[in-house]
Amino acid sequence: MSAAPATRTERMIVAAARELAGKRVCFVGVGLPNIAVNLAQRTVAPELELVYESGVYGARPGRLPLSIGDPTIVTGATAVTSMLELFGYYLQGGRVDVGFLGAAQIDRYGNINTTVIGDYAHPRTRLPGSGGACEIAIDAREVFIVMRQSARSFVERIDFRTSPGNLGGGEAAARLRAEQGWTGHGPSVVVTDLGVWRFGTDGEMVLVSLHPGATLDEVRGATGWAPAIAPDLRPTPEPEPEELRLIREELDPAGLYTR
Amino acid sequence: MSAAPATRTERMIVAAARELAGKRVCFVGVGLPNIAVNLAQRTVAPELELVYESGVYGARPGRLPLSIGDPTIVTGATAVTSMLELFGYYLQGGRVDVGFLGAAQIDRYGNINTTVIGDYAHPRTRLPGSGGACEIAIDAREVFIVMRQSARSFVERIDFRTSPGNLGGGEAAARLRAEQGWTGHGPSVVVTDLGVWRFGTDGEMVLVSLHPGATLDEVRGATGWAPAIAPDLRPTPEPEPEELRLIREELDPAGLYTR
Amino acid sequence: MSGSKVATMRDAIAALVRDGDSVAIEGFTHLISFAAGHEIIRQGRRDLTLIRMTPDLIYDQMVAAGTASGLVFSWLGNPGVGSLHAIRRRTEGDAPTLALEEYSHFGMVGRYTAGAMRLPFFPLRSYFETDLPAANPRIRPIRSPYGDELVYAVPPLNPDVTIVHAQRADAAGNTQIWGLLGCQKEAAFAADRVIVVVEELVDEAVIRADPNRTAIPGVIVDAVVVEPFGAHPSYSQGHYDRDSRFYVEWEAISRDPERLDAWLREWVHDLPDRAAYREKLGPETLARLRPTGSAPSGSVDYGRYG
Amino acid sequence: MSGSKVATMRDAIAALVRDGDSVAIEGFTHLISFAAGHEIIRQGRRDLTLIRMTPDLIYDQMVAAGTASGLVFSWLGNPGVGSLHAIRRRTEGDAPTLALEEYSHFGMVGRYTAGAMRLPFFPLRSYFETDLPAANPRIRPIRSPYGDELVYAVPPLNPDVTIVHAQRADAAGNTQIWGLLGCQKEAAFAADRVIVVVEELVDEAVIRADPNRTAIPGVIVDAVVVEPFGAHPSYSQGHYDRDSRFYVEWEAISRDPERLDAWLREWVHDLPDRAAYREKLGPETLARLRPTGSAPSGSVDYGRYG
Repeated sequence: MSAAPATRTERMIVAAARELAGKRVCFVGVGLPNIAVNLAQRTVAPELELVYESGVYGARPGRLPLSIGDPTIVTGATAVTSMLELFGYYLQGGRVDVGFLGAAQIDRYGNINTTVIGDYAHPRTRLPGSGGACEIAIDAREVFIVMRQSARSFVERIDFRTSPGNLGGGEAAARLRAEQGWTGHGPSVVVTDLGVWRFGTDGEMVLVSLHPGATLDEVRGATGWAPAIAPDLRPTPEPEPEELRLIREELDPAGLYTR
Repeated sequence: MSAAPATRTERMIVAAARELAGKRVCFVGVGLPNIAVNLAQRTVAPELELVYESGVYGARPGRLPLSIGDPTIVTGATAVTSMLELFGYYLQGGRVDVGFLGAAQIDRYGNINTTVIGDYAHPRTRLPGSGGACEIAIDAREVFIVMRQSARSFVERIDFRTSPGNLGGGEAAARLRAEQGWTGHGPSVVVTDLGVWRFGTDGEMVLVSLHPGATLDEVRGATGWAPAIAPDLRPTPEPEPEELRLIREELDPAGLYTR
Repeated sequence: MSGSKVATMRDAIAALVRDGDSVAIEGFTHLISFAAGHEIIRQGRRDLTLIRMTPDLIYDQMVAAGTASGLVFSWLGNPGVGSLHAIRRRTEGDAPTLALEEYSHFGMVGRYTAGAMRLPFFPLRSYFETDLPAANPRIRPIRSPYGDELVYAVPPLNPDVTIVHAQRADAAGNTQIWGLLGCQKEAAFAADRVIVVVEELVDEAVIRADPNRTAIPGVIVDAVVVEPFGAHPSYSQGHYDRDSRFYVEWEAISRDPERLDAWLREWVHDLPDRAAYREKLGPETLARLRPTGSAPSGSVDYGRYG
Repeated sequence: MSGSKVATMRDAIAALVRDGDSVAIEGFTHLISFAAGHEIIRQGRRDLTLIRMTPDLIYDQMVAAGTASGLVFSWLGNPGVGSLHAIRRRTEGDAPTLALEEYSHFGMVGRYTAGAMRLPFFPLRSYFETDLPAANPRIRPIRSPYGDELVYAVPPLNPDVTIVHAQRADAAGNTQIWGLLGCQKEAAFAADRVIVVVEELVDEAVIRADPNRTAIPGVIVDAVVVEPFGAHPSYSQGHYDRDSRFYVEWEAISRDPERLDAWLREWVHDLPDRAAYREKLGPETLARLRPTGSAPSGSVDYGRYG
């Protein structure tokens, strides 16, 4: 019965799920965030309500959906509405506590690019674009970012700002958000396959815990700037056997996202 | 089997109903317009779709509703929507051919007051206000007005302009409507208990037919300005026995509106 | 999902409606919570700003009972019948004592929508060439950033409390409505506090069986009050008819201040709650208002997936 | 009520979609009319501006087939899988040949809504401090007439043609949808012409039994096409599942232009119509996509009145 040790991706999912303890309404993205949110609902956040930008509130997916518009998130949900109402009344209306975002590029202030690599008019790589990300970054009370970390994704300067984070610094961002009446307070945590980052009052991300097996050198090599490290840096707590069992047996038995 | 002769109110309803020949989508007000529209659907306009500002499209009322929010207009309707969609997508979206309005006061240009008699801040009589009338006057492709006529209701100057008609004249009104992108072309007919009025290119109403039994002197006494009379003024055609039967036996058997 | 929000009307009003609040009891003809209005009168709330597209009899009663200092509305009358005389008495003549803030229907809908969406304004093609913007300076012109076109704007409306009657909800406040939907969803999302009053309390599974029917999610609801017949003389589609006879009778009651006071005493102050009102209405009235038959929607299949 | 609008897909596309048109085939994941897209490819339409929040595989196919010169969208990908490589090939590098006009999801929804409501713009709290307004100058700041607050505006979107797949409609085009509603209603009301494609043609009485379920009224519909399984590999809630396996397979097909061409030949050009596509899919695929059970909504009672 001794389980295989946790992979880095599993550590990332478990760490992200634990961040949801006590949260109420969560805007779910597909893929890794979806697994993290479903894990949280089965462990640290049984009261969590799942919102999907496709128009679903209070989803009870019977299987892991491949897309955020899968029929399994509809059947048995509390409410299914038009996207005008979902984005207008639920998200912009300020009813979402946590929004999950992924990123192709992120900078030290949590600003995110999911639009292009290279020049906008003549891109090297055309990425999907905003979708609802730009609105989630502005309207969700706080934003959790989940992504794999590398020197190509953690960059000094993002090629395009799709979703605002702490802009050019914490104070200016807080002032702007207040002035312009944003509901959101911006990014509060970035969970990667190497560790967990939080944001200081200067708006810059700080590594607060390191996954067992990862090293600070590895983190520095996978970060496009000189990263701030918390003086009380700790190892990320190990996943519980039950968390691993849920991921492996219930949430992603095919290992589509977690291997 | 010889029926009682038509009353003036019945003549008004029949004349209004006949105006709907060939029309497709009609925004129904309660009371007299409602009877006229239902009569038209049973006679000259079998294709007529009834829209109620309460959110109903394609109503099939099983009885005459006292209010425009009666449950009988809901059961069996084609669509029932929120008022945001009804006013936004159906009315402002330009999908309504004819809007029916009543009035407490009307001027020669078809401008309508349903707000106050006297000064706005200290009114002699507080009337209901706009409801949807202001939007109907602007957005319905054409507007039919049905009202009883008297020197107190057909006035030189209305106390408050709730719903725009031909403003200060036909040309200026047409220019403004085009410039500001109104869907509506304004009032096209006023049907009263004395006769039927249409609008000339100068935007002023002209009496084009006189109900049998009414006289021109009576019309002049019940009009607060020197009314324009069409050179080819004709008597309003008599109601058909079937029209009277429908009103008396099916649409208003209690005579709530028609006596 | 979460704990029960079911409360008595007395407790819900006591906890959630305060003197000086702005209160929207919404529902266009359909599903007007007379039960909540009467409890507010009984608890003697004062200085309320009453918000409704169509104030209807309930606000005529609440104004007559002295609960209100202001009214935000778009159509002021007894639909198809006549006037709201208690309100007229406080708004006509030289010294009106009720502050009126007046829009059109689409203007009110736009205000709730802006409130629900946290927009600073809602644009609409209305008010052109009317006296309404002069009468209400909160109706303002706005230029389009495309081609300079002019439309009008109305400001967001965020009631302190919105009260909605509905056919059914679960204990967490997930609420379903059929028939006329009015602007209840917008008014609820725009509000700081929400009370839902229902004909029937149902299991969560009933709601989850038809998620497209859900108008208001429990997450924005503060209290669920179960009050069958709580909308009378308004109605609940499928449960009972609008009591049009009472709307006609109100014309004479409302016209005479003494009769109106007597009516309030008999039907509101002297009754402890809605159950007593229902009993006083009597079985004949309840029977008279029963629908003449059923008209089932039919069932659609959402399908199981996984 | 009025005459039948039922047509074959071939006739509907021939009559209503013209070279140079802007065309919105909407449906968020759910109810995407692949059947209509394939018929547009077969009929060789050119120079279309394709509009969709999420272009999905259908626009990757239509772009690969040479029907399009522009794309208006908010999220460009194969959801949960990867990229739309045909579109990427025409948008990356030094000489892109497909004009992109890019918004966020709420921006696209706002554009359709402004189009449906004939508003000159729709305001939203988005785009603050992003590079999107610089990338797309049609996203413009606008000041509130109340307190000077700044928000952003998007312009109305009025497609020449909107095509919507739905569970059912009557012959007059009155259309009902359950499950994800996306922005189909807004896209349909915003359009000049509307084609509805349905799983089932039903009697008018079925629609009228549940008027709250109606998404699109017949009065704005030009043609009704009956095409069971017409949304595959997208899905129809209650009828069949999303073919996620095909979405995964598309990644490799789309990546290789020759394979993609072969796929288009085999599954679009060489088939006369959707019936042939259904047959070619075969009973095993249809069986694999059947829901695992039924999940009935239950019926509500509207009541008879008079």
